[in-house]
Parts: sequence; structure tokens; C-alpha cells
Amino acid sequence: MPELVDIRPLLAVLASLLCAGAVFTVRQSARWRAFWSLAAAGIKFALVWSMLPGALAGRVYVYQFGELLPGVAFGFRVDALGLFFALVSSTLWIVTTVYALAYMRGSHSLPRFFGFFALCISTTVGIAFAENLLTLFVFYELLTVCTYPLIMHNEDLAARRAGRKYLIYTLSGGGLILAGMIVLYFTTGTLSLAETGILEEAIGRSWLLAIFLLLIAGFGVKAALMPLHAWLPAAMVAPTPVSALLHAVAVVKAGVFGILRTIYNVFGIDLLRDLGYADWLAVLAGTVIVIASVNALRQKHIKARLAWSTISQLSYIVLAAALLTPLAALAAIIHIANQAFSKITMFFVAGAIERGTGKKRVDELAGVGRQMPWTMAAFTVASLSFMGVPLFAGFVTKWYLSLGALQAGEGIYVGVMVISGLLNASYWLPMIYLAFFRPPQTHGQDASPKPARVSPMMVVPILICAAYVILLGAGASAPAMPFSLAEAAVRFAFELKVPLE
Amino acid sequence: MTVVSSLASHIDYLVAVSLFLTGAWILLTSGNLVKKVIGLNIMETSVFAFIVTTGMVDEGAPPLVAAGLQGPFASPLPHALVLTGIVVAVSVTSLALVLILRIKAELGSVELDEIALAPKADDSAGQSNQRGSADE
Amino acid sequence: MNKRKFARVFTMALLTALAAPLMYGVLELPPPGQADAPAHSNVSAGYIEHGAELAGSENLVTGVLLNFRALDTFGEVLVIFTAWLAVSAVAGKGSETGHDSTPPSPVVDYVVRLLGPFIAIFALFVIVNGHVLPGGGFQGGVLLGAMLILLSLALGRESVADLVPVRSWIWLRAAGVLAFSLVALLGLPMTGYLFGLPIEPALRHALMIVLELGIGIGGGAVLAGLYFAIAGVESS
Amino acid sequence: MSEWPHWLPLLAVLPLLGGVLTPLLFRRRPVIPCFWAVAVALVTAAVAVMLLLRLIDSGDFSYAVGGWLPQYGIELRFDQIGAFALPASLLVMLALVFSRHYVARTVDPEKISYYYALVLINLGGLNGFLVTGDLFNLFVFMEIFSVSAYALVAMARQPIAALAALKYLLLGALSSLLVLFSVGVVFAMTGTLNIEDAAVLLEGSSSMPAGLALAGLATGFAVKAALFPVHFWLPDAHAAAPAPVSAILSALVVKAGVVGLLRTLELFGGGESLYLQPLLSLMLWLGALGTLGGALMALVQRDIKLMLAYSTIANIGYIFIGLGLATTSAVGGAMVHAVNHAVMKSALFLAAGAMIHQTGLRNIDDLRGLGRRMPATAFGMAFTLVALSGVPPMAGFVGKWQIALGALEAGQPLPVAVLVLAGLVVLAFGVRMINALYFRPPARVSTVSSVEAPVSMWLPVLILAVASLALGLAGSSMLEFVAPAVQAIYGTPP
Repeated sequence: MPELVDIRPLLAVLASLLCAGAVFTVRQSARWRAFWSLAAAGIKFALVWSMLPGALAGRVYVYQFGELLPGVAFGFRVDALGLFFALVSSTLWIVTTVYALAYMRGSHSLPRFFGFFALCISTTVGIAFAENLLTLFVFYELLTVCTYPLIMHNEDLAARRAGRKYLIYTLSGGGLILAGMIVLYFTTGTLSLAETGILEEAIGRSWLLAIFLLLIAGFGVKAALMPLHAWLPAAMVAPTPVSALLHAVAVVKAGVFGILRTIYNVFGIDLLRDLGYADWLAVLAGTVIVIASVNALRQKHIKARLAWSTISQLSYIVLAAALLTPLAALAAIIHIANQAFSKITMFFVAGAIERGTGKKRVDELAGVGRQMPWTMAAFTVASLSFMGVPLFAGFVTKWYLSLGALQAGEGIYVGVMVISGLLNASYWLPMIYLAFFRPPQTHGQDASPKPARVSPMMVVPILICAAYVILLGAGASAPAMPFSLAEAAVRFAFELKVPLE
Repeated sequence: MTVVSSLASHIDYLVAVSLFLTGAWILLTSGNLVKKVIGLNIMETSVFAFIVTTGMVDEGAPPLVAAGLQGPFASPLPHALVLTGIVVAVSVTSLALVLILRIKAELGSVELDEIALAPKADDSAGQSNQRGSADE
Repeated sequence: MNKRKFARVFTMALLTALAAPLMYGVLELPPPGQADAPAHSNVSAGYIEHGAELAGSENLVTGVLLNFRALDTFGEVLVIFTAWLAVSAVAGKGSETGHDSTPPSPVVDYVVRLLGPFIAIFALFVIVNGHVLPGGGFQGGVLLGAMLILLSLALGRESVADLVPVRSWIWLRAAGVLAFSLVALLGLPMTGYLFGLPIEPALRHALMIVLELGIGIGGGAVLAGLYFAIAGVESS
Repeated sequence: MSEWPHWLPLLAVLPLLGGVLTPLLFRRRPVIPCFWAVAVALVTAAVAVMLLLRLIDSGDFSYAVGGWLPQYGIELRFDQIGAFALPASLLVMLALVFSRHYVARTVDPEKISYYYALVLINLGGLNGFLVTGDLFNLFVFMEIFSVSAYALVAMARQPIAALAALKYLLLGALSSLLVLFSVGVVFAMTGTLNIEDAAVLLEGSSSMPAGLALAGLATGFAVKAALFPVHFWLPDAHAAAPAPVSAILSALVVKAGVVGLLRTLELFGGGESLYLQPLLSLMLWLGALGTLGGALMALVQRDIKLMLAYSTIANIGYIFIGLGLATTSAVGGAMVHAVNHAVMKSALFLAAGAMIHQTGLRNIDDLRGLGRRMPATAFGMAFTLVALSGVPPMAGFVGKWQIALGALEAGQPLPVAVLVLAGLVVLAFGVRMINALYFRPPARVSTVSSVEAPVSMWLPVLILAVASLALGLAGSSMLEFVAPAVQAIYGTPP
């Protein structure tokens, strides 16, 4: 695979960093703040996109700085998997920025909010493009630091509690990753993510097990892998754009991405298959899918239900990765995009409902569909995706995951898919039913509710995301999330020479 | 060499060590700050005695190498070291004493027990959250 | 007090535990007084053999102080000046003024006035003969300081402070450091090394006298200053 | 220019002389001594740069003071450890800049020139201590910086300051005596005071007196470095001192204890001394205990400066873990961490000092809401707290990584857990501070009305905060720089 030195990975990281600097500097001017945020989002989007043709042609862009530690460089390397993740997050950053500008209007501490928002994206792209585990870890920890002020944005007791929980979980996870990395470096002398596995059986089972447990548990915290998930439902107190950031654009995806890197690039498929650790991970992920869905069913709060659904959906990715078959791997990678677009649609909708009608609970939804028809239509699209209805994004994941499970000879996970789909249906459908087919609860004489007034800057992002959900589901030809890129990543990880199908 | 003769030949060092321990005992156990300083001074003296003893020569002359004086001469180096050491000790002692005077003026006592028991002087600037214990 | 008792028992145990290795350790040292011990055969032997000639001082202790280990002595005058700075910084106001509570009896007054000049002359003698006789800057300085303290005890601190203009005291106290710095810097053009003393005997002798005087005057003034500062705190 | 040999003694002599001249020349106006002191510190830093250039160019070099041969005179030696003089001079300079407005309120106007004099003398003593190659000279310079440090602690106006200073003085003097006694023992054994010379003569010695001297030196310097369990003088002294002094004490003076220990190892490390391995293990485990204990104690403090003081104990623990592990990575990491911690901790102490100066409050809960009122200072503090907790790629990370890696190399996985755990605890109290500054409403009226500190106070904080990022990025080259020193002291690793 030809490697080309290219400055674009660096520029992509710097774009949002500069945006953060500019936002911090223009403190009081809302217009300039919006300008810089959108401009940086656009530039980054363009930069990441411009690398796509090369990546599809099999080129790998690298950019290295000096050594961060002896023997470990600080550098970027854009491979298919990283670029896929970067595409997802940079695309979503644009819509999230537009949405956030509308949603946050009138809130306090906006320079801080948008500044750290931009920093988060900067670090996410850094994670995606990291050349080695240390670089990844650098951005991973900075992501934790940068999301903290966002979660704490409301500065009240609930926010502080959520923030504290978030930090305790994620930083402990960071500590585990650090320990794992040290062991890894000690045993192999490298932290590169450019190979299909840097570990060998020869270094000893106990070291291998230690590395696996430390890294998976460490990344598992951000990936909200049960039982390390408790911070995620708590963090729903944050403003909706932050939830979108946590659940779709950056944070949980960073954790999942770390797990994928651990499986495909640190251990490698062959070694992991010999060791058998992945089977246990798959069992765990399968269990989490079901338990989290059941928990989501019990939630009365819209955002809490969404949060539990996220926990369940993330385990799809972990499960798919742990199955160690090419088709399942494909499912794992494309589900990064599928889950992101579906879930961000839902969060945007939840935020819009909150802003438009003030409603936050599931049982208050009655009649909302008439007040906000477009918005609820988008919600419906996203739910159908999660249920796994064909033509919607989620179906593609389930299809390939089931095929992958069969490839691995683990038919039971097809059953898990089916159960999960049913559970998803049982908690999304009642919400849609309530919204569209039940008359609104009347308060006194106000019998016919007026259409809710929601800024078009909030509705348009919702519709765009919903459209993407359909695009992703309708065909592999979705323009932003090229299926072939995910395929390329899988071919690399499994060292396949031929196309998958 | 038997133990007894070894003890006898090293008696100077042993005395210095005993003084050292005595001083340490006073420094560590006395609750009176002035006595602590005295203990410190005893320790200092013991160390000076020890060092100057290393420069001693049996039947030796002081290191004045002038015409007419005969060796063996005592080593001049320990003398110079101890002279410097004494000056340092004087400096430390004077600083300790003036600190004790200030403690007496501000906290009312030179006994650690009484200082620990005495109510803290609360200053108006709000800088009163200082922990004032004496971990002895 | 229970805590105090515990502390005593603990300290006793600690010191007893320390005593054994300490005693045993020094017992294994070469016994003091042996002329062939390393302490005498190594550097010291060199000093005794060539020191007087190389350092220009028959009193080898002075030779070591001013010449071989000049940096130590520079540090030493600095420590004592620092001590004065520290004491005055901590002590508060009024170090050079203030009355002692009891006026001296005429006898004491007379005797002290009588003794003062003799002590000063003896101090000077000790200072300038440091290179041939036991003594030197520090020893003379202590005598000077003792004289000043004695005078101020008898005559009140002001009368001592008035001996020189008030603003000159600080220069006197720094005399050791200043003299040493001067000689150290002069050593650079003259010998090619900082703190070097020239080989030429007369010049070297002159510079050594400068050093001794600086150390002596500085030491005396600092000792008196320490006394003033501490007495100032006590009387305020 | 860097080849001129006489920079080396000037490294110590210049600040010492500059310090002595301060009260002589400037007695009236309080501002001029500050400019003078900053200038002297700056020139000292320039001298250190010259020395550093020569070191990089041509390796270790020494200077014969007065032109005497090493054994007969005093030898100054500049190696990678001595290069600590450069950060030391720069940090002191920043602390002096910070002092300009700070001491106006905390120190008696008549004593201001004394204050600057003592700070410069402290720097001179430290520099001399770092570069001397002579055991007794080591003691003399140690006393110079110690005596000035005791006095500087006592210069704070708080009632507790004198007691804290006395406690510091008694422990400090006791440790100095242990060192002096051990120097005497080494002299009696070898007849020389030159470290290199004595090391050759002592080589392979496992005799009782050698053990005694080693124990005395190690204990003495451990007290100076505030290694657990002889750390108890530190919190009060560092918390009571004026803020710039706290910064210098925590950043530099305790590090002198570490340097002293390195010199001790240099003295005894050459041969196969039986005592060396137990000493190293002791350092490792006491360091581990100190790291955890210090971090936990920092977590429960209410006073901001006490919190920082306990964190210093924790960081000294880090450094001792590294030194005790005795592998190339760990020792190099410990040395680099000594510099990095110096920068970070002085930033924190200065920031805390600025806040206390502006509000008159020192309780963390009382400082709530200052993030908006003192943006530059608060940012500097928050940023450095994150750096201190070891978030990569900032300065706290390099040492943590290297020491943990060294622990695995030494076959000791437990210190890795200690380091990771302590990093989390450090972050916990950092977050507590950051929460108070940014995410909580003000608790006191005086914080609401307070304003940003003068430029001379927040600028040093920000410079140090930026440095704590820059040093983290430069970690690899710093490790490379100290590698020869590690090899010189610990020998070639197996």
C-alpha cells in the first residue's frame, strides 16, 4: 500500500483547533462565532473528503512529527478505517453546528461552549487519524478533557453530578488504556496501528490477556460497554447538541473505534482467533444488546430511552467486531455511520420537541406529531432504522452482522438480532403511535394545539440526517459514507485480496 | 584487635556519637523550642568534634609549617571544614532563636503543647484557614 | 500526656536502634591519631608537604581556607551574611536602636570602655597574623563581635550603632563577601582562575590581608548585627 | 563564547553576589530591587545557557576553582544534572517578576530588598549545589540555600509562618548534620572530599562505615526532598510561605534533595556495594507510599496551598519510584519529571498566590467563581492542573510513562498500578479545583468583586502553563539529554 506524506490530516485536526481559538477570541460576537464554527466545519469537511478518492484508490496519507516519547512518534496516518470514522464525524459536525447555533441561542457561556465543541471535533479527527496507539491516546484523553465543560454547561447540581460521573468513568478508563499501552510497548517495543496485529503469541499468554483486558475495558468505558456504561445515561442532563456529540459524533464512537483498533490492528484477527478472547467479548456484547434494550423499554424520559438505546446499539459494533469474520467486520464499520446518523436524528428531534413544546417525557408525547409533523417523521425514519426495517440504515448492519455470525458459525447471534429488533420496535413504536395518533392532552380550553415554533435551523439538520438514514439504507451508493471504504478497511484487516462478495 | 582495644582506640569517635544521640534525643523529645535548638547545637558540636578528630595525629603538632616546627602535623583540612561548619551553625542558631522570639510574640509560648492548645489568632483578612497543628 | 509519652518511647526506640549501627560504623573507621590513615596520607599529606609554599601561608588552616578551598570560605561568609539578612528580615523593626533596660553601673561602664580598645587591637592582631599564627579572619571577627556586644550591653545599643554612620553598617557586614568577590574576580586576570591568588608573594600576601580583614570586619559586624536584631525583637 | 571556562563558577557566584548587593544598593524604593533581581536571574540563566551549549557540544566538563588540582582545591563539574540550573534560574526569574506586586502587600516595605536578596542567594546556593563536585562544598551550598529558604518562609505575615519556618529549620538542620557527619565519615575513610575521587577510593566497599555514610547521606537528602515518611515539615512550610517562595521551594529546593541523592548514588554506585540494592528498594517503596499518600492527602485538603504542598509530596514520590527502579527509562523519566514538576508546580503556586492576593481567601470552596473574574490566572491554573495529572501530551505524562515502563523493565508491575492510580487521584483534586473555578457560583462576596491580578502576576503563570505543554512535547529530547547522566550514575543497564 503506497504511503504518501500529506499535510491534510494535520490540517483537518488544526481546522477545528483554530476555530476554537477564534471562538475564544471573538468572545462576545455571536455572528463571528457562527461564522468561524461553520467555516471550520466546512473546511474540515472538505479536507477529509478530499482524501477519499485517494483512500479508495488504496493510498495511505501519513504525516509525522518528531518523537513524543523515545521510539514512539507523534503522527497521523489515514487508513480506510480512520477515514471512515473521520468522514462520519466531520459530516455530522456541520449539521450539529447548525443545530447547536439555533438550540443554544440565548444560553450563557457560549464562547466556552462552541470553543470546546470545536476542540472535541479536533480531537476526534485526531483519534481517527492517529498513526499509533499513543497518538490515539493523546487525543482520546484530550477528548475527555474537552467534553467535560460541555457536560457541565448548565453549572447546576445535576450537571456537576453527571460531569463527575463522566470523569470518574472515562478517566479510569484512560488509566486502564495507559497501563495496557505500557505493557504493550514493553512487550512489543512498538505502538504502531499500521499493521494487522503487532502482538505475537510468543510474548506469553498472561501478558496478552492483560493487554486485552486493559485495552478493551479502557476503551469499553467510552463505548459504554456494560457494566461500564453508567456515565452515559447520567450525561443526558447536558444540552442536546452535547448529547449528539456524546452519542453520535465523537465520544462513544471514539471508544468503539478504540476497540476496533485493538482488535484489528493491535491483536490482529488471526492471533485473536487463536486466543479465543473475542468469543467472550461477543457473549458480553450480545448480552448487553438485550439487557440495554430491556432497560430502554423501562425509561420514561425520552433522552434516557435514547441513551439506553445507544448502549445497546454500540454493542452491535462490539459484537460484530468480536465475531472476527469479514462480513461481521463490515457490519461493525458501517454501523459506526448507521448508528450515528440514526441516533443523532433522534437526539435532534428530542431537543426540538423540548425547545418547541417543553416536553421531555415519553408519556407527554401525545399529539406532538401534529404540532411538529416533519420532525416526528424524521424520528419515525430513525426508529425504523433501529428496528431493522429494510431500506433503512439499520437493516444493512443487521444483514451483514447476521451473515457474519453465520460465517463464524455462531447462529445464536442471529437470534439476538431478531430479539433486539423486536425490543426496539416495542419501545419506538409506542412513541410514534402516541405522537401521531393520540390527541394531545388538553390543558383547559386550549383544545387545538398550535404548531410548535421551532427554528428552521433545527429542523433542516434533522431532515438532512433522516435523509441520510434512508440513503445509507437504500444502497451502498450513499454519497457520504462509501461502502467501498468500509470494504477496503475490512480487506486490509483480514488481508483479503479479493472483493468481499 | 579485640573489642576492648578497639573501643579504647576509638573512644573519641564513640564520645562524638554519644553526644550526637544525646542531642538528637533532646531535639526530638523536648517540647520546648529553645531546648530543641540546644539539642541541635549539641548535635552540631558532636559532628564538629568527630570531624576534627579525624584530623588528629598522635603526638602531632598543629599544622603550622614554619621553620623550626617538627612534624608529624595534624591534618589542616578538618580544621578548615569545622571552622566553616561552626559559622554555618551560628547562622542557623541565630535564625532559629529569632524565629522562636517571633513565635513567642505571636503565639504566646515557646512550649509546643501550649502552642497547640492555644486558640488560633484569627486574622481579619480571612486567611484563617491555615492548619496550625504541630505534628510532633 | 499520652501522646508525649508515646513520642518519647518511640524516639528512644529509634535512637537505640540507630545507636548500634552508628557505634559499630565508627568502630570500623581507622582509629583516630594514626598518621598512616587515609585522612592523613591522601590530600592532607599534600597540604603539609607543599601547602605552605603553594598557598603562601605557614598556618595551613588559613592556607586551606583562603586558597585551596576558597569557594567554601566564600560560601561561609555568605552564609553568615545571609543569616544576618534572614534574622533582620524575620525580626521586624528597630534592630539598631533601643535601650537596654538597666543602665550599667559606673564600674562596669568604665571597665568596658577601658577594655574595648584592647580587645579591638587584639582582634586586629589575630586577623592580620592569620597566615603565620593560629587565628585568622573568623577568629578575629568573633573577638570584634564580642567587643561590640559587650559595649552595647554596657553602654546601650545606640552608642555602638553610632560608632560608624548608620548606613555604613550594612557595608561593613557585607565586607567579607565584598572582599572575597573582589579578590575572586582579581584572580581571573592575575592567575587565570576565579578565586586564584597570585604566585608573587608580596601581592599574594596583600590580598590575603584584604581577605582576612574583610572576613574579620564582616564577621564582627554581622555578629553584632545578629545580637542587635535579636535584642530588638526581645525589647519590642 | 560558550567555550569561556569561567562561566561555571559564575553560575553560582553571580546570583550570590547580586543578592548581597541588593540590600546594599537599593534601600529606599521597593520597585528597583525587583528589576535588579530579575536582571540578575536573567543573566544567571544566560550563563546557564552558555554552560548548556558547551555541555551539548562537548560533554561534561569541570572547573578547578583557584586553579588547584581537583583533590586539593574544589572542583566544579557541569553535567546533565547540573543543567537543572537553567530551569532553576528561569523559574526564579518568573517568581521574582511575580513578586513585584505580591510582596508589596505581604512583606514589610523596609524588608523588600532583603526579600529579593534572599531569593537571589537561594538561587545562587542552588546553582552551586548543582554544579559542585566536592562533598563539603555541597554541604556549604546546601546551607546557603537552606538558610535563605528558612528565612523566606518566615517572611510571610501569617502567624503560623514562624512556627512553620522553625519546624522546617529544625528538620533541615538535622538533615544537614546527617550529611555533614557522613561527609566526615567519607573523609576519614578516603582522605579526600572530591566526589569522583572518593567514589574511586570507595569502590566496592561494603564496609560498615561506608554503609553508615550512605545511610546518613541518603536520609539527610531524603529529608530535604520530603520523601515519605520524613515529609512532615513540608506541607506547613510550603503552605505558609509567600506564594513565590512556595513556588521556589516546591519547584527547586526539594529537588535539591533529589540531586543530593543522585550525587550520593554517584559516590557509592561505582562498585558492588551491598547496601545499594536495599537502598534502591527502599526508595522505590517509600516513593510509592508517598505518591499515594500525598495524592490522597491533597484530595482532602481545603486550603489550596496545602493541597498543592501535598501534591508535591506525591510528585517527589514519583521521582523516587523512578530512581529506585534503577532502569534507564525509569531514572531518565524521574529526572525529566523533576524538571517538569518544577515548572508545573511553580505555575500552580503562583496562580494560587495570585488568587489569594486578589481575594484574600485561600479555601478552595471560597475561591468559587473566580474563573470569570480572573480569567488568565484561572486558565493557567486549570491548564496546569490537567498537565500535572499526566494527561498526554503535557508535561506530567512523560515521567509517568517512562517510570511505568521502567517498572515493567525491572519486573515490578505494582508501581505501574500506583502511578496510574495516583494520576487519577491527582486529576480528582484538579477537577475539584477546576469545578470551583468555573462551574460553581461564587460563595463569597469578595470573589464577586475581585478582578484579574496585575500582568506581572498572571503572565508568569501563563508562561509556565505554556511551558508545561511544551515540555511535554519535548519529552523525548529531554530524555535523550539526560541519558548520559543516567548511565554515569547507574552504570550501563544489564
